[in-house]
Amino acid sequence: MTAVQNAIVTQDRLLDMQRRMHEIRLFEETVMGWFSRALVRGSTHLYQGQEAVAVGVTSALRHGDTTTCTYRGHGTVLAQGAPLDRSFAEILGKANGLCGGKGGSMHLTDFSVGALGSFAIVGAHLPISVGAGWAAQLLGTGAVSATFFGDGAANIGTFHEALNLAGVWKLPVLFVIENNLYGEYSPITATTANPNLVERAASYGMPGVRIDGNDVVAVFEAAAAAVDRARAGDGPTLLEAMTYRHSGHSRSDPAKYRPAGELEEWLARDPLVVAERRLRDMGVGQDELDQLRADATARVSDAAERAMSWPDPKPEDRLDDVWVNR
Amino acid sequence: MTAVQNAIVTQDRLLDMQRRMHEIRLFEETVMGWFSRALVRGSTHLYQGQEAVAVGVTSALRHGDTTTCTYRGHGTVLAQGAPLDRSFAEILGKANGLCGGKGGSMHLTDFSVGALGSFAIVGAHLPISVGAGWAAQLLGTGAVSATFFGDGAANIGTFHEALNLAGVWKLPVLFVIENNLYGEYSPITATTANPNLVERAASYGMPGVRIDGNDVVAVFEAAAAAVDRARAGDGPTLLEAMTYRHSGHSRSDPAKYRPAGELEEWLARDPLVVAERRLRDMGVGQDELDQLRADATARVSDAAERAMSWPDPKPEDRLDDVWVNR
Amino acid sequence: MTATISAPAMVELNYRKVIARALADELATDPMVVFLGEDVGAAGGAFKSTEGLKERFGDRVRDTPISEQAIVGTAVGAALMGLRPVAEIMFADFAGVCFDQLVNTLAKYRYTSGGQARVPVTVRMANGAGAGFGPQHSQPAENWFLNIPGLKIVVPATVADMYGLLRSAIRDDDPVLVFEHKNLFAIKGRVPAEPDDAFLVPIGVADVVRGGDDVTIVATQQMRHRALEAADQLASQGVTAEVIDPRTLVPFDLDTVVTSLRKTSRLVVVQEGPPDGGWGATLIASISSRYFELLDAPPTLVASDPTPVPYATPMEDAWLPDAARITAAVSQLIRY
Amino acid sequence: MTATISAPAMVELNYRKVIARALADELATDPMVVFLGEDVGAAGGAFKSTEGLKERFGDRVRDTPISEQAIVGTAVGAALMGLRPVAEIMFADFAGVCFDQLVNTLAKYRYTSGGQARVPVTVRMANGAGAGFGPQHSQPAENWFLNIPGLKIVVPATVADMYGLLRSAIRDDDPVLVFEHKNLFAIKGRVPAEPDDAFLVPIGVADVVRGGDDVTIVATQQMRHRALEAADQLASQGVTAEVIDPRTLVPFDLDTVVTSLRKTSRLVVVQEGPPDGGWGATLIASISSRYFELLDAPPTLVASDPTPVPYATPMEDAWLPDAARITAAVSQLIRY
Ligand SMILES: Cc1ncc(C[n+]2csc(CCOP(=O)(O)OP(=O)(O)O)c2C)c(N)n1
Ligand SMILES: Cc1ncc(C[n+]2csc(CCOP(=O)(O)OP(=O)(O)O)c2C)c(N)n1
Ligand SMILES: [Mg+2]
Ligand SMILES: [Mg+2]
Repeated sequence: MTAVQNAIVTQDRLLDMQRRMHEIRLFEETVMGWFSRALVRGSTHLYQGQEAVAVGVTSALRHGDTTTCTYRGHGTVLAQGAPLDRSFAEILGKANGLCGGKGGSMHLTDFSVGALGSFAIVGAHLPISVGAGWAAQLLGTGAVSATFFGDGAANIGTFHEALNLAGVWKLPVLFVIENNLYGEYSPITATTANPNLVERAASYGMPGVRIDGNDVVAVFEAAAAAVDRARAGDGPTLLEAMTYRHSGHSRSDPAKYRPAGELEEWLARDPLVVAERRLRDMGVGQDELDQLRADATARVSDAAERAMSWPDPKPEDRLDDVWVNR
Repeated sequence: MTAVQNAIVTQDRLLDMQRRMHEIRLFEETVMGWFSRALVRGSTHLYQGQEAVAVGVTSALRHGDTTTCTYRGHGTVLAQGAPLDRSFAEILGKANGLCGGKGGSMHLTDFSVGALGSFAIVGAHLPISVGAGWAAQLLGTGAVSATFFGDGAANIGTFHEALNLAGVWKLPVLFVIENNLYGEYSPITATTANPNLVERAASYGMPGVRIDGNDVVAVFEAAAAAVDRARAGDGPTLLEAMTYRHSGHSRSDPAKYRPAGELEEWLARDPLVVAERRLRDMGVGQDELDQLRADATARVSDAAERAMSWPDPKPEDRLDDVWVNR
Repeated sequence: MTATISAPAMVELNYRKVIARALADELATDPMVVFLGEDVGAAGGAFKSTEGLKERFGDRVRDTPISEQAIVGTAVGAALMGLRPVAEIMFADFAGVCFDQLVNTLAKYRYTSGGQARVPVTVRMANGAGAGFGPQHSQPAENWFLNIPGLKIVVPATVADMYGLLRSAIRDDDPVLVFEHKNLFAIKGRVPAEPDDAFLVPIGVADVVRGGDDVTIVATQQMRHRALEAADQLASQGVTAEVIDPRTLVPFDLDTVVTSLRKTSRLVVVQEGPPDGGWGATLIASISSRYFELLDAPPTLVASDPTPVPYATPMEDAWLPDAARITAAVSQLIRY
Repeated sequence: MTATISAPAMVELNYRKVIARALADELATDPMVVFLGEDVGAAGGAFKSTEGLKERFGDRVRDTPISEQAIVGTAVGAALMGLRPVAEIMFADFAGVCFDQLVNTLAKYRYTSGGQARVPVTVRMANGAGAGFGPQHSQPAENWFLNIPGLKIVVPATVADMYGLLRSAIRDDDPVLVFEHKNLFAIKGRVPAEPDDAFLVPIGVADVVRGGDDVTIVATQQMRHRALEAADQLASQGVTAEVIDPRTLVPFDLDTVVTSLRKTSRLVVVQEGPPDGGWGATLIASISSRYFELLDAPPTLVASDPTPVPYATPMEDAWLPDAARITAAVSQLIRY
């Protein structure tokens, strides 16, 4: 398929994207509630506000393609099709969570849908997707790998090494910057000499495209073009999706560092609102849109209940999964 | 001083640069001879052909400024004024080598002249010069730090982290790429997505200047401008000096991978020849030029003899210099 | 302790807050002290353990990009020019990202330069397991550096030690790694209301936390607290355990352990983290090889499992040695 | 050994060349094996230990940029997609640059994913001191990884072990770090003329290199050879030493050492590298704590000094344990 054909967003396709965005939004709100009730320990990093990036990009992928993402990765893994209940279960540390409770919120992984993993070390996953791309090139599978990372991650060494290697080997990789304007608390301008991250693509001999990360259609179209390019053997693309996280960096962050009004501005461009507007323009009725959300709500709360009811791992389970054979 | 004034290369200044280039050339030829006679163990990386880069840049520095460089650093440390004999002695592993014989060929260091060190780990020194620049900025010393590294080093993570940090903090640092077209044996095009390294400067919000690294005057002028910029508080500059190493990567390398004629082409633009031509144009006579080389030869061979005559370290010396106090 | 003689006014702080206090006292005492790291300034640190420093010390406290290699290297370069930098690596696990700068540059700079360099860099890292952070944010990383000569390593377990050791680390002319245990952030303790050098804790000196005659238990950070719990349980069984907190792993205060063993002849080392290649095995090897005749029973290592740190509570709790395991190990030695 | 029964044709190769041979045999046997690293292809490797592979296997052998983090991460990603990558890190010292990828990604991937991932990655590195490469190119880095569960570690000391262990490492479904000692590149040995699985050396099995009754000497890589020298000297003094080469550090074949100790009751461990946090101390701790009653004398560690590796010959030579130091340590134990 060419980018153009690929990029035609039918009403059904957009409804499906909206469904997944709703599920991710509700999933994250549920997790947020659990944390405030101390049902989950450690740290968590939520994706509300960035749903269009994960959903738009993964919608341009096909079976056999892979992703890697960050500790803020619930949305990406769900967008790729990981089951809601086992994703919840992993965050709750249940025995049949996606990773058997060994990884937790920062490590959601589901090989069965091509989600190679969420990484807790900033930047560590970029070379992993480069390797997946190398395998695709060598084995001629035509598979594409997409790696999601933040604006802050663009300043760590692995970013540089991964993009240069993918560029010089012309690997089928999508580098997706989720630029939400902040690292943990530092605004990008305080940490980045040239905050126009998309311009870095030139250093790596690949095209760079900056997109509205809150418009799932814009994200999808840009991703589809990059995917076609990768499948055609023309190499990687750097996508910079401009977006915003509605909550703080992690549960412990009230996000006081944000200028007044910034959040409100972005809430007005909430990816769910943007997509709903598009759907209405396509002639989808309000009741259908409400039904879509209601169904998502039901699915998510069922999954949450199911996950809650599942058993904890046994202490001795900690000794498994270090080795394949020993 | 402004860049322009600063950059006036008088005949005396150029004669002094040529003197130092001769000394470095002869120093390296001596070391090469020692290695072939197995008087030195381990590995060594010679600088013949690149002399104009170290001499041109360090000539634009003043007392209090600092440098860091690579395992191919004999030229840089000598250009800054490290004594020939103690530099030889370090390579021979003598007790009064620059580092007491603990570092060797890859680690020539002389704090007394601002040579903060030669580094054996590719890219490791770039952040060190960034730190020296940060100290200068905080203490208001007006000092500038210059860090020399190869084209291959531009692909390692520390390059990216160091340039971004220097860029966003506007530190007084000169990043000097000694682009000799090869890593160890791989041509830059085989390892670098966009071999036009100077273009990377844009990613770090700093100017990038590509220069003829075999013309000591061109190097000096570009460095002087960058130094002025740094002292004025306008931040770092990326200099890409195009040059060539006459010998292989290290003593064990016959450099068979070079296309026929490449070396000859570069030999025709040998920095010593280029500078000599400029001196002749300034009206310096052949006898004076010959005298210059003869004097350098005498100084270098005296220093070599002296170094050879010095004692080895005692085995128990290995236990010193780990701690300041313990 | 002279401090108690001069009886200065004391304040109660927790382990988290005393970090900012120690940093502030050193920043105030020595104008050459500077501090850099990710979100340490404007945001007051990911663990809120550096609040107020940026406001008070301005440009001497700097937020950095997410570039650990540059953070450590920049600290080293600044140190060479006469500054006394403190670098924060948010979680000790991230030491992996800048390991080269720590072990090949920082640790070896003085040696490689033949004694020309002085690198008074302090690197602070949040350490250890027990808080549900998962496999890549929970490692007791102090054991990664034992085989690298050139790095001093301190592992404070109390508020007073955190205060006194961090200040001593910053004043030390050699590189010092300071491991701040995440699971101890909430514990409370008392420090002088005003900066007071009498409360500096010397690097390389162990603390005999509790006296005893039957067995010597050596433990650090959260294991020290669990060892004390175990000592209480043992006391009720008529076994008196001497509990020693080395507080510093490099240089290690072996004498204090040996002195105790002359009394107890029995050694139990409690170490958070996998058994191989750790300070616990190193201590047992030193004692066994150099003080063999002091031992009446096998020196015992109580350590975590040889696995990464699991996320889920039941698994992570089991991974960490607890008082029950320590008590059991001691009882077995007593019976030996 | 079945191999000698079927008596295949043998060829003599050195340790350097057998590396390329082992790689070639695995590349030829399994189409999923791939190999990447700096200058490993067109140039045949910085140590000329991978010559001819690029010509023979084309795109499955790739030269990379100087980007160790990307090299290891790319190998991991490719492994997840079914390939069996071999990554070369030119000098083991450079493991510092990609330490995070090795310890946080490679070692933990299977665990963190709850067993979903299989990461059959082999990482080869030139290791150790004695060749005058200075402080940053001479470290015995195998000791950096002992505290990191999830990595198998092999340390071949002979041509046959290099051949058999490297091939086993590549076939292993877990990550394996292979340390190739620079100072052994020139030693010679015999391997089968044709690929022959009978010459695979299993990971985790020690080799009793020389039998003896009076003392057990455990040593790896170049120390194994010096231990054998020492054993000769000792024999002339009427002391018979059993020399064991573990060949694999993780998993460690403790049983073979214990079996030997039941006979000798005396243990000397010879380790290249600083004493703290190494495999030597770990072995001594395991034996002391679990087989205390087997020991008639203090278990002894003969190791390098707690300093970086110095450059100049007289200092580097003294830094490395030699036969004389090993003999002296044994004699002291015998007198104990
Ligand atoms: C190597 C490393 N350094 C620091 C951290 C701590 N940390 C976690 S998230 C984060 C901010 C990342 O910002 P960005 O890349 O923009 O992603 P975002 O959280 O905004 O999605 C930091 C510094 C880490 N996990 N790994
Ligand atoms: C981190 C690291 N990786 C690899 C090496 C081995 N190595 C030494 S020099 C070199 C090539 C460097 O090429 P370049 O940066 O162009 O410098 P040049 O030698 O050409 O001056 C390599 C790969 C090293 N020393 N450090
Ligand atoms: Mg961000
Ligand atoms: Mg080069």
